[in-house]
Amino acid sequence: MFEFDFFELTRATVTTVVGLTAVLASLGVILCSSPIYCALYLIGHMICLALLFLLYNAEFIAAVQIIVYAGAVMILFLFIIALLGGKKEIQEPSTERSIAIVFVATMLGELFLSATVGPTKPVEGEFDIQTVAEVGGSAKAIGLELFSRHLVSFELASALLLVATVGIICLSKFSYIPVRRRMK
Amino acid sequence: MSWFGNGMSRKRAGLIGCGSVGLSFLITLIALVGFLLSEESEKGGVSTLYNWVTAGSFSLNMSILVDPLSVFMLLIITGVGFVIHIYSIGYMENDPEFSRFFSYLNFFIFSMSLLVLAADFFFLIVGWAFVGLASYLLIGFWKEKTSAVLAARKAFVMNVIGDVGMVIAAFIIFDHLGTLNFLEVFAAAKSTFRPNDDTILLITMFLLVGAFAKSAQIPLHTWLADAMEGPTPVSALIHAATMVTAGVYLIARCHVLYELAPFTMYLIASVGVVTAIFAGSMAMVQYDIKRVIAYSTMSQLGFMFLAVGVGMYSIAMFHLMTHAFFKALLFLSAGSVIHGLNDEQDIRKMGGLRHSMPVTHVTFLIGSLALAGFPLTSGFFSKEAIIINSYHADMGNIIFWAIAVLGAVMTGFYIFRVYFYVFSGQPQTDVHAHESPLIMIVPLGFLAFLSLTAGFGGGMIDSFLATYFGTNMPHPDDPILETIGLSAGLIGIVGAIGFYMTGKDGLEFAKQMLAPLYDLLFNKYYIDEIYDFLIVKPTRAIGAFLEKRVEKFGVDFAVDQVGVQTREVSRLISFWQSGSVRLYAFNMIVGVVTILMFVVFL
Amino acid sequence: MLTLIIFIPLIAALALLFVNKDNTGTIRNISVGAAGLTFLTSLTLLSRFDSSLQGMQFTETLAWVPMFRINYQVGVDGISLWLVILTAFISLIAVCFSLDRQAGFRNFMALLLALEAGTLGVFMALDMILFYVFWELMLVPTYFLIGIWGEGKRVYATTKFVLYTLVGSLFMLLGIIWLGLIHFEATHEFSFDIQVLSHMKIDPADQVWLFLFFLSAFAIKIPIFPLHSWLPHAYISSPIPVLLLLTGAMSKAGAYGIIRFCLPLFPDAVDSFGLVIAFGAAAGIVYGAWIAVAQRDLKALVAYSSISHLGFIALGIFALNGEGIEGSVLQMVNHGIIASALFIIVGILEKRLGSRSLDDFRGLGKAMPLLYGMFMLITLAALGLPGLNGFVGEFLILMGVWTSLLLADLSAIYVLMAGLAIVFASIYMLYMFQGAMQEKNDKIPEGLADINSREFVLLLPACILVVLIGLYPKPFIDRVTPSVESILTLEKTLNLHAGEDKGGHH
Amino acid sequence: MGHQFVLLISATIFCVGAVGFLIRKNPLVMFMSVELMLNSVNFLLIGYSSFQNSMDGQIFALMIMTVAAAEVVVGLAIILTIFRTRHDMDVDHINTLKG
Repeated sequence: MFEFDFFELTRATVTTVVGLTAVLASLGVILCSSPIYCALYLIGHMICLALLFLLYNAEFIAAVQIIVYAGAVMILFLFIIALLGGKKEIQEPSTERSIAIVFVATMLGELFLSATVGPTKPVEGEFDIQTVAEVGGSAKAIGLELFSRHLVSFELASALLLVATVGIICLSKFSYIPVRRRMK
Repeated sequence: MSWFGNGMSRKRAGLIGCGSVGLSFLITLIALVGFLLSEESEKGGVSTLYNWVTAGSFSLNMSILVDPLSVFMLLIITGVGFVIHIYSIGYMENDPEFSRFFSYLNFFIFSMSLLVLAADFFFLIVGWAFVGLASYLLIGFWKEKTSAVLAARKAFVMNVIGDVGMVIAAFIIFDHLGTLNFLEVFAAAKSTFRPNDDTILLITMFLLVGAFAKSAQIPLHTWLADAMEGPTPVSALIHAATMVTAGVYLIARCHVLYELAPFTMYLIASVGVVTAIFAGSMAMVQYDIKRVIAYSTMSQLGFMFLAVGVGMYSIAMFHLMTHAFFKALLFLSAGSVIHGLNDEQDIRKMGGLRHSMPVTHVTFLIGSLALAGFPLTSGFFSKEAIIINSYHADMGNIIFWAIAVLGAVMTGFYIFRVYFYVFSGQPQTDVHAHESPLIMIVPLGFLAFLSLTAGFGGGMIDSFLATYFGTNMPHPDDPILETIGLSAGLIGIVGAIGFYMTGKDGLEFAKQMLAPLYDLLFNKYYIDEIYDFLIVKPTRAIGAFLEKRVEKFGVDFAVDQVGVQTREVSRLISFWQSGSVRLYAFNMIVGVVTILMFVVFL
Repeated sequence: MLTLIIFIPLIAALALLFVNKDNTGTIRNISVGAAGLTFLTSLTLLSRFDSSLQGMQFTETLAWVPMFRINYQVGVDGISLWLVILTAFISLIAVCFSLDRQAGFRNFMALLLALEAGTLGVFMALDMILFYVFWELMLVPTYFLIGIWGEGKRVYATTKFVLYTLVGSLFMLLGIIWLGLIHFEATHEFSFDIQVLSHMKIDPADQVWLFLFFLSAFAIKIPIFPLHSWLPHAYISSPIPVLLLLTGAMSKAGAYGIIRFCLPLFPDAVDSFGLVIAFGAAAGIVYGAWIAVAQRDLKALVAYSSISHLGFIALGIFALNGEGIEGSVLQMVNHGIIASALFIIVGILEKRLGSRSLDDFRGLGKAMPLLYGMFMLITLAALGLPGLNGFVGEFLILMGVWTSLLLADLSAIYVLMAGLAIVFASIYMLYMFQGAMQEKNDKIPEGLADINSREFVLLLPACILVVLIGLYPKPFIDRVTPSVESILTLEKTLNLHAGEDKGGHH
Repeated sequence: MGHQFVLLISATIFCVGAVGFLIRKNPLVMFMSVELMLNSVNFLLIGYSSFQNSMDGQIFALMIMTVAAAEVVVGLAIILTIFRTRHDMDVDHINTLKG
């Protein structure tokens, strides 16, 4: 009737704790006035998410999350902050902000409400639980998927990265001619 | 004819001009003889030239109608026209645009012939407008004279009003009878309309607008006096002898219709008689010799309208003819005077011309006598017939008669006033008056002869036209009225003699006594000013108003506002396009919230 | 042959673009040659036209978008025949008139020819989509012609003109597609062929909307009061050659559209709206004339008088009987001739004296006797003197209105309004003519020359036609009659309220 | 842990990101907020990929990361350029696109 599974309990506890930490870290991102702290909180948030990914059987994605996000992207952020100087932001309450928060809160409420609906789609994956547990999130499985069924999108993504590279070179290389505002 | 022809030599132009008219006069004479010889039943033929247009149910043939009435009119037109053409050669000899003058004049003769020969209302209207055009061209012949240009425009616009009236009358006729041909219309009208029907009243009224405009009856009379800006032969031909009588012709031609509308007849007679004394009274105080004669023309036309109004068509035509002769004579004589005095028209500056211009003096005297209705001249017969019949005809009454007699008195007075001013007394200017050349004298003599003798042809004309009008001229026997009518003209003459022969003292006295009345008459009852104030000014003002206000701030503004408001709305909407990233994101979130609302709650 | 007529100017316009723009000789030759050739070809139409047939003649069909059964389909009947010839004629005159233009000569000519092609296409197209294409093709060159070579507030004028007409024509496009769909629902086949569609029964409720859609395009183009406000601006701003086409040919496209589309396609709607639209037309007649009375600028005067005369055309159409419509068609031709001649005269005067204001003219007749005569003739025709062409059209139109059954309630009022406008016409036309040509003027510029031989030749055909049509309109009318009758029959047989007494006179 | 946990966590993080984007003025922090939102979606995808026994969610998350990386790089370059020309970091002052 009641089966006590220590592993499951531990897993659930860890998941809950890590999830809540991620939420707290995200709150830290938006509530700190100094961008450098924001970036640090974001890194923490990323790491928490990587842990969650691990817990949901996505080892490869978790690794990518750490390397790409917490590593490369956040380093970039920190570089920029260092470059531009992390000035503190003065926050003063205003009507617009309250309206924005009200709307986002409404959205949150709606999302929660929709979350109570539960799964609407039956499980129809091709792996059973065991195989997913074994190979599901591994680099091998991802690689198989990526280079067989999703080859085109993969190539497109690489093209996107290439374009982005070219784009930033253009942005930083050529001098900027200010556009004068059209006179009304 | 020579539309652009300035290159043509004078002699040739005159020759062609006169020759063609003379030729048509001869043809008319032949037609007349043919008529007189032919049997009763053959009179009145329609000959179709070509099918002019067919559109929908409307079909029209270009055809001419030859019957006693049109031959009669044609006779006057070509006859008087021929004489005046010859006269013009002399009168216009110094004008640089001699041939243009003759081309216009011939165009007029053509139009007038078209008018009287037309076999249906459509071509009547065409001819009607053509003579209006010819009149316009000839009034404005001296195109560098501002007053002539203005007068021409006035005449044309007035005539267009008449044309529009006639066109509308033609529409009504076509709508109800399905044809515009005179003979068919008249045949159908008797069976279609009852007397004083609304429709027949409308038709006759609208036709009347045309007739009044052309014949310068109240209230469309103001153009005729101004029309004297044209060369004198033109005044004689168009504005005395022929064109202005077209209104009388029209009513006589459509007498079948008018007999169905007694009310209109009454109106015609009333307007005619009022115009007669109205114009006569104005004529008494004017100083421009041609204007006096012009007002006299209006007055005489009033008499003719009176005659047709009381149903005496052949008398009207008779008076039309005698009037054509003596009025043309008067105008030509006046023209001769003007010519002799180097274009002087003010009678106060004339005087004593009896000696320097003997022939003109005699012809003018004859014309004046005929106009005043001196016994045994042509005017006597026709005018007496009108006056007597204005009481004795079925539709006449004593008021018509009384006013007509008053008009006759005025006639005698004003024409002899002019006569005395011009020919008696002492010369008032240094200009050495000289008699006109032979080519002008001969036509004068011819017309003088006709003015004296034409009156005896009354009976003949009556019987000639009777086939068309269906009735004969009655000869009521009423010695008392006849005597009064007879004496009326004489009283006028005597009055004039009294005032103008016996020194100017009485005249000045009368002038001062009647100063307000005199001013009123001298300013032509201020009709021009009233029209200017009531019609011309408001029209222009409204036109300007429409342009400046309605167009700019109404229609145009409305359309522009569509554009402007669109831009305003865009500007309003462009608040959302503020360039602020945050606002864009916010909008997105609002959108998401809304969509989620639907998803979650619906 | 019709294809030839449309495409000669179009190809010439394209060819001009490949000519060096300083090579004025070649440009002249090409443009005059193309316009002349088009005109000659259109004249051969006249000689080969069989006036006893009711339907379309010289038809040519070519599949264009087979999926929707849109065809390249052209043909003419009695109504469009005259308009085609008129357009070709006026284009030739416009091209000849602009020969000594300096700035942008080549492009000007190319656009002018393109405009000609568009206008000709409008009058010939039998497929609605094709009609629409030509309709817009007509608009584009005008935009540039006025916008670039115009004068005064040219950009304002051209923008207004294009936007205004574009709004109308977009509604028309909507209507065309809707019509195609109605046909599709009925037969499961698309068709945009006018001849097919005009035999189709359309629900009266739909008819109202479709009618209004089409009318918005046509009424703006004519224009019917109060949709006219683009006209004065556009006319005053546009250069004279463009103005010739604008007034001579393009303004007729609207009236032509009403006859060709609105009458046979939407008989019920025409019955219910005719009275109102005719009122707009009649009001426009008086309104335009009245404003013209107050004008001092010659171009503005003729422009407003055009509003008045075009009102006559619209009024005649909605009389909905033979006299009225035939009068309208004739009046289209008349107005094309008269108004273009008047504008040429205005152009000549402006070229000579550098002004268009009546205040600056006086007594020119003395220096320019030849122009004096022609100007007078045209003026008289414009004010509707009987015996000249203007009168014939106006007479027939008013006769039609007076006897019209559709307008029976108000026809007398409409005719009286028109009569008032005719009186006004005589006033403003004489103001113009006399003000410019007569009276005394001591300040005539030295060396003011009369019209030269080329200008004379440009005006001469107009003068001849004015007299010819005025004296003997039968040949013109006779070719129109069968086509008008067929349209009227269609209008009547399709009318769902056929119970009403449509026959005899009351 | 079940579906609802994943949904709630990711919804919360997403909304936190949204609020951050709306209320912060520093473009860098706004970017970070965008990252938050992207990550929340990634988490959702991964979680459901596990529930559904399917690899598609993970692949999709990988793609999002790629896009996010590209976007961050370009975005930061733009911010850098703007700062170089305007010496001002407040997004409210950047309204060149105003119509």
